[in-house]
Amino acid sequence: MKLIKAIIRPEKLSDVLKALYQAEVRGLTVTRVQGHGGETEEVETYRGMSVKMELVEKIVIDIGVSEPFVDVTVKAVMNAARTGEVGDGKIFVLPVEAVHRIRTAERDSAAVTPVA
Amino acid sequence: MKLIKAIIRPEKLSDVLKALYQAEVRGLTVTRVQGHGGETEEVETYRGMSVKMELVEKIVIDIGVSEPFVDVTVKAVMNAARTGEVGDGKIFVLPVEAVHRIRTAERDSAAVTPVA
Amino acid sequence: MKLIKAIIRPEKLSDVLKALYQAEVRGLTVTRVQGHGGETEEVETYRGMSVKMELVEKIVIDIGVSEPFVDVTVKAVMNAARTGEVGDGKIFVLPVEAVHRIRTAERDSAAVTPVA
Amino acid sequence: MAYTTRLGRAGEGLTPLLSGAIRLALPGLLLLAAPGLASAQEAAAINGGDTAWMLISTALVLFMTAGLAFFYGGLVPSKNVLNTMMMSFIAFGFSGVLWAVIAYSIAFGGSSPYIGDASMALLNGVGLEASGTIPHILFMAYQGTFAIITAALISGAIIGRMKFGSYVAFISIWGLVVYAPVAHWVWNANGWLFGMAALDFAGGAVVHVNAGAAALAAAIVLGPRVDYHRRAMLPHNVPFVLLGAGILWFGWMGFNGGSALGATGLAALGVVNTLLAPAATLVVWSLLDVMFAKHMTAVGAATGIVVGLVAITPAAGFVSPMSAIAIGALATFPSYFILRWRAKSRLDDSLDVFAAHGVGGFTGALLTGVFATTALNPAGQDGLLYGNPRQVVIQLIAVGAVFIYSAIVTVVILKIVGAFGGLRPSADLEQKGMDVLSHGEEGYATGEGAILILDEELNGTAGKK
Amino acid sequence: MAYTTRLGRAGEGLTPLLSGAIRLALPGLLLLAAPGLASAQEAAAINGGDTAWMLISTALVLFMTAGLAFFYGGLVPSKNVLNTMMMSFIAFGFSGVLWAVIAYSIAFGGSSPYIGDASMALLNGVGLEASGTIPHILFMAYQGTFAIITAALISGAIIGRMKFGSYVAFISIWGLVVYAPVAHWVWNANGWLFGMAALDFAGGAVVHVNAGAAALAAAIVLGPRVDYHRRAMLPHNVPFVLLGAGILWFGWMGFNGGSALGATGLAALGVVNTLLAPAATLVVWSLLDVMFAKHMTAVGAATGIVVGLVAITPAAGFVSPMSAIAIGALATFPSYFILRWRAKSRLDDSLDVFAAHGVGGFTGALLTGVFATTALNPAGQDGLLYGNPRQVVIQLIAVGAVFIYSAIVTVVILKIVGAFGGLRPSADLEQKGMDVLSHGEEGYATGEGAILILDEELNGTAGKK
Amino acid sequence: MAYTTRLGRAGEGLTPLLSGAIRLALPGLLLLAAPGLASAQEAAAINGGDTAWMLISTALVLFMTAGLAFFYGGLVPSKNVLNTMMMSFIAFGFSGVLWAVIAYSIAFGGSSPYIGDASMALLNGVGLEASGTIPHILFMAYQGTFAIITAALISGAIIGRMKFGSYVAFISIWGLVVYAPVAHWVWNANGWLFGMAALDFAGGAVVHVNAGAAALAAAIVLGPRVDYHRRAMLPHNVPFVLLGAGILWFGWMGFNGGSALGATGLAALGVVNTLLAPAATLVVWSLLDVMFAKHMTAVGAATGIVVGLVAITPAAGFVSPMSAIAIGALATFPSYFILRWRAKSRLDDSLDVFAAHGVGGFTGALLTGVFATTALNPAGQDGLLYGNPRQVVIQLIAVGAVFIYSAIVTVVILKIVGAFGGLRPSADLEQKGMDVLSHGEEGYATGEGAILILDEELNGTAGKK
Ligand SMILES: Nc1ncnc2c1ncn2[C@@H]1O[C@H](COP(=O)(O)OP(=O)(O)O)[C@@H](O)[C@H]1O
Ligand SMILES: Nc1ncnc2c1ncn2[C@@H]1O[C@H](COP(=O)(O)OP(=O)(O)O)[C@@H](O)[C@H]1O
Ligand SMILES: Nc1ncnc2c1ncn2[C@@H]1O[C@H](COP(=O)(O)OP(=O)(O)O)[C@@H](O)[C@H]1O
Repeated sequence: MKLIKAIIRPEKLSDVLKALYQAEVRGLTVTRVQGHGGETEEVETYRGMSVKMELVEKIVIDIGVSEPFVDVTVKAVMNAARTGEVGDGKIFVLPVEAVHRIRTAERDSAAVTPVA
Repeated sequence: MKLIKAIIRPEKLSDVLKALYQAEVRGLTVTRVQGHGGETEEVETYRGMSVKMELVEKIVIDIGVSEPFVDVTVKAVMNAARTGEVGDGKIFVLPVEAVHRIRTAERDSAAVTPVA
Repeated sequence: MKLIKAIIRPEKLSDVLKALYQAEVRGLTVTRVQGHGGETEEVETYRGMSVKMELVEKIVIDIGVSEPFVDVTVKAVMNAARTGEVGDGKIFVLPVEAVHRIRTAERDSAAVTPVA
Repeated sequence: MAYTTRLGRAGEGLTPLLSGAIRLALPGLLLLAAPGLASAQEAAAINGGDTAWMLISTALVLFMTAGLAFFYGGLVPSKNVLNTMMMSFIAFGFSGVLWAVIAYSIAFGGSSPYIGDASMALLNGVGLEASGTIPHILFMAYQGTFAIITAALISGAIIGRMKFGSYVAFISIWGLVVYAPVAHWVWNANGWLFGMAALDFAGGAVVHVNAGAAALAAAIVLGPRVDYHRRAMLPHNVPFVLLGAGILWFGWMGFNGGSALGATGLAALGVVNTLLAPAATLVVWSLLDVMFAKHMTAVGAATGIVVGLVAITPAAGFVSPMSAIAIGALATFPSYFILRWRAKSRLDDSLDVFAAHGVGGFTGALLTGVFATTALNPAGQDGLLYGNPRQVVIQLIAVGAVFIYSAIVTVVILKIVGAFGGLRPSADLEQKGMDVLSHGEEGYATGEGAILILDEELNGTAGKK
Repeated sequence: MAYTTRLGRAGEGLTPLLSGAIRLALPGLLLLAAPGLASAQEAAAINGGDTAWMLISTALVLFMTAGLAFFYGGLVPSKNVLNTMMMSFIAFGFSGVLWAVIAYSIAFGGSSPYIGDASMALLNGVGLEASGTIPHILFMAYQGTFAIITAALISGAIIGRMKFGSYVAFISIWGLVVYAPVAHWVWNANGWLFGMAALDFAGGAVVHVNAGAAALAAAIVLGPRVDYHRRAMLPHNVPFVLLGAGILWFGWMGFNGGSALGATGLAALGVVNTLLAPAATLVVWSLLDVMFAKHMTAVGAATGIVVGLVAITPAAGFVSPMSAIAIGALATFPSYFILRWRAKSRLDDSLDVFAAHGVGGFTGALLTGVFATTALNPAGQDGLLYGNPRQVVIQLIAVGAVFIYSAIVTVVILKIVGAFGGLRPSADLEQKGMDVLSHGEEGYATGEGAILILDEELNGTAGKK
Repeated sequence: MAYTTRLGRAGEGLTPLLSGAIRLALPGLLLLAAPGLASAQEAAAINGGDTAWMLISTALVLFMTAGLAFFYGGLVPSKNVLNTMMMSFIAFGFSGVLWAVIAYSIAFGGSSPYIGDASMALLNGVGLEASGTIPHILFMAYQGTFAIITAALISGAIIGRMKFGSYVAFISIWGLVVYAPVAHWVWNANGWLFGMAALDFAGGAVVHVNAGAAALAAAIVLGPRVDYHRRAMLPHNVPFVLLGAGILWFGWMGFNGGSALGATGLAALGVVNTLLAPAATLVVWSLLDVMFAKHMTAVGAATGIVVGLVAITPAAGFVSPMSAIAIGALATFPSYFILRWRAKSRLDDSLDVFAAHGVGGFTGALLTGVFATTALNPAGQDGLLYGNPRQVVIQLIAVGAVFIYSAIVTVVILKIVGAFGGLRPSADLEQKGMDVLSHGEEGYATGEGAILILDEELNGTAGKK
């Protein structure tokens, strides 16, 4: 089992979700975050006080998958989330020791296979 | 050391927190997220435009524990968070290489043992 | 590759960011979370109803780094985030199997090296 | 009583003397059309200054219901914000239309002491002719804005746990069988409480005790929310609560000041008292908060302002400004402590409509019987402090009668509505929040993961649901 | 027509008879300065009650544009909230100043049937003298608040995708070459539509059909937003939408009631109808929502209220309260279904200005020709139901002419402005959101990772940008 | 000056001539009770139109303080939103009650040129009798709403870093020893600045320069917030800032228009100027923003509107509408650039009360001395442009005196209050945010991890704290 952690642009979320459904990935968790990387920073001005915004809105998608699914999932995200501009984001693949489905107490791959 | 990542229903948070305290788990971090899985999707309508909400409000609880605590913690969450309906969520157990307590620079199990 | 997950006080964010830049860490992702630990809990009262707030605002910083960077990064965060009061937070170091840069499809250490 | 004799003694200089106890009699009298009176009426022409003030007062009281939506909406969790606000906004529609169609006639028509008639149904005979010194339709509309907000006030007791359709049916019926008759009792020249010379300048009994009693009854009939006392219900947006309090205070100037039915010294008295009484309540409430909650709370400040406004409502045109300060200060205590007790009780009057409006209106009505003076308003009565202890008893009878009638009939209406459509949604739906489930909307949508769908799909999904 | 003869028959008792069709003629007439009229004017002294009502009405209509900013601002995603609200607020500045400088004179000056002149430019000759029964400058300011909100209304069609500088240029020009002439046609005694006795009490044609036509044209010229129909645009703050609706309803009392230009029975009629018509629309809209959206929606309630307000605007001073309820109810249908169709169409009139204001104003204007009666307003006209079918045709001509002129000239202005500054930002900037890019601000900044910078740095960074 | 002679020449037709410089003298005169005057007073009956306008004006100015709470509350981080808003709301209570108890008498009682007396303490002798053409209590209440907002204005300078109890003590004392005497100087017939014929129609000096000076002094005494210039303070809710600006503009119509104390041509002039001046400021401010901030900012628009409103306040009843546009435009520059400088300075006047109100009021007062004309207001004075350069000097003396007195006494009060309760909370508490710590609430609670507790527990926990 692996946990795939993809950091993407908010405006790309719908495309990535679509791509993941096509890749048969049915379960995932989305978190709104802010990122810092190579992007040029926005400058905002409030009543003569100027601030540089070092953090940019991003979205993290966490996907728990069994080994066979890792590559397809990564590819799906990679293609759907790419714009070619700095700021597209990263994908981290983390090892997982166990997964439990709370509803059924099923474990591991059983816990992440589609319900239907 | 392990990092337990539990995805649960928001309305179950208080029950889970209670269960964790009883299981002597004192430290944890909570994140508001949105999930997609097997749940049927809500439909909302705004001025004649209908949208399907593919993401449902969920809560992630991150708990760093030393090996002996893993099972009790997982069990505690599992029982407290279950409703039996699709959407109860998942628990991921991730390996951890090191934990540091910022305040004291203590490491690993020392870093997560209750303060009191 | 490692993923460093630092839980800190919100008011310490700017200091930690500064410290990280000095440590040449260019990429990171920030998440607003709520934590529970050893801190004394605030009591709030709304129309005669008193509630104990068991969760405190915290910030999680996720930083993907290649091995050589782990220690400097941990140290940088540790020093910048410390106040000495209960509630300073934790740093988790997680193993990472792969990192991909979405824009370029570069992998692993190449994926996290500064753009510039 | 006072009024007729007064008219007997020539209808002259009526406006400056108009009082809560008599003013609303005029349209009723119009219908009686006792020739002597009728002519006295024709004599009274429409006055520009009075009309200007009543035009804006009508707008102000209308605005109050929007303010109430924010006062209530800010106090609930975000999952219920739209449901809560809609409970106020929908009253604009149903209560507003029904008022013109029939309720106004039930309230101000007829000559029975207990209920009006259908003589002015569909605004029959309600035109531009003078009622007092303003056009009759304007009087009708001004009264309509009272009917709207009174219905909306009740919702605070049952927010987050009532089927919306049943709620709409409930307030629609309630406006006809509770609000209108009670208004008739107190404000129509033939009303039995009016006949007793009960003083209710702007609706302490008709609006606040009435809504408070209905709220108490509704909270009991519906029972507490599923997670009551298991999970804290926190205000999701306290600035909205303060916005609501601000709009309410602003609008209340038209509520109390406009009840003079003209731009008179009496209106000035009403406005001044409506400024000072809540100010005094705010001071005392804040100090009590420091003692009992260890802080001056913002929710407490907003609540205190509303309690002060409620308390001065029946008194506004009968007492002196310094008495208003006294009333505002004294009225703080019962509401403050009953509200604290309620929070720990089994009674889920979720937004404390009973403690704020029922108790506040009750206290205000009694204190009106204590501080009222004919020196300021000859058409009113003297109170206890001015040598007329009997007035306190009269006030007690008035609020007591309104309270009992409102509570009982509210229970009956809810039972009947419940028998048809049911009152509460299923427990799990209630926990998920009413906005998505009974309005199909979120208060604060982010749009993440929202997929546009075509109608055919929609029906498909909806079926699945 | 009616009016002049009336004046011929002595200028007495003018106010109570003032009607939408004639009222705005006064300043125009002042300038004609036909001796007979002039003296009639001097005769008419300033009236305190009328002035009081027009003072507050001016403030109320001013407040409406702030309400509109919330009505619109709540309906857009948070990334565009400031841009959307600024499109209303900036109109206060540019449209407001231009009104005093020249637009008022274009609208109410001169004797041509098609356009005013520069005789009152820079408020030349606009002073404290009476215009009807109120000071002339007050009349000017009251009309100015209409010009401001009409310009702001258009923005709903193009929010989130127009360069702000071009928008400011557009509404500034639009106010001079579209709004002012159209107001002249309808409200100046010499205007050609006025001469036809077209009825438009408070601006159904001048304000709403006019803005609706401009909105439709602007939506087409700019084209849909980049992700239209690919990504759902959800309201980020529905309570703001309700706040906007509440403020608009409140302010509309001055918009319709103030159009009587005095604290008269006519003003009362306007206020009462402005209370009842939207109430009826709200009821019908909610029921349609239950049928078609399966729920009574909060956004729907707010929209219904606005549609009802728009529909009663041209009729407010000409129809009875029960007719107002009928108009409010009937006007629901075309707007409701056109709005539903629009959501699925290629037309990105983002906030449905056309469906709400264009269609609502059109329906209201026609129904005015159906329900109008001289029994309530002798200076008005009888409508179809009162034996004058011709009035419907007149109404149709009036709204048709306004619609066509406004749409065509709007296209021309946008083409010209576009030729200079361009109309749309680049697609990727549009997707990121207009607030940061065209205002350098966020609506709800958290301050995380915000670093203060000194000016030199700023210029550096800005260069990089 | 002008006025007394005028009364000498028969008290008739007073209202239309009432001016900022003389109007507030009336109650004062009442007390002098010089028989001639007294009778002149009795003669002046209460006027319905005037009373209607003053009733609503009182409500409008009351509403402004709620608007201010949003204008300020939106500009601060969410951790301080309630503390900031409460600093305005609490003024309703303490400043409001104290006004009736004694401050009104200090401001408008007595015959000394420097301070009033206790003759009207507890509203002794303040009843329904006419003051000018409105009831005396209404005049008292109207003035009270000014006292409330002036106190609340100061809070913008020290938000997020002052102990709430000390703040309450401060504004309570300040209202008695600073606001009331200054009002006496300028608006009481015996006031020394009044005697100099200094022009201050609606409070440029009494309200804005006064609050601006106190704000500057308070910001210096308290010192900057702990992380000033280390961490950016961003507005957490800019729509709230725009809401506040909208409510303020709306209410300001009563603030400036109501200062005519009647529904007169003078009131119309006040309202028209209050519409046009801020419009002009908004235009110029936006253009400066484009030049210096590269964008038209929403916070800038809101700020510009307020600055324009402040600048026209002293002039509203003395200058022509075109002069108002000039004043609005000219007043933009000093405030804009001082505000920009302030942001980079060591002065943590957090919400720029000094730049907006102090400087804006100062500029407006001087320009009043330039543009004032007796052609529009015979009871006023001619300004520089009308051949009376002396008036500029008088204006300078007036604002200078007010500024110095207010600043010095503010420092003294703060030192005394500080000696008792201390002024600032501990640094770490300040950083955590004032809402939880000094009000025990959050502005936007989510309820996650909130555990209900019984009282015994509470005391336990509180003990631990
Ligand atoms: N080392 C890292 N650890 C965690 N998150 C990162 C890291 N580097 C980048 N990110 C996330 O990826 C986002 C995009 O990275 P950035 O370097 O700006 O663009 P790109 O990935 O195209 O080079 C950042 O905003 C941040 O959220
Ligand atoms: N493979 C996965 N990876 C990450 N999160 C998941 C995954 N599958 C489900 N989740 C999370 O768990 C929640 C519940 O899952 P769901 O499949 O709907 O119900 P159940 O777990 O009862 O089958 C989802 O909303 C999502 O947040
Ligand atoms: N075992 C844990 N797992 C995950 N997060 C933790 C854990 N323990 C503490 N935290 C996080 O660290 C924060 C500070 O921890 P706390 O014990 O209060 O202070 P300290 O780390 O100084 O002892 C908590 O608010 C929580 O967010």
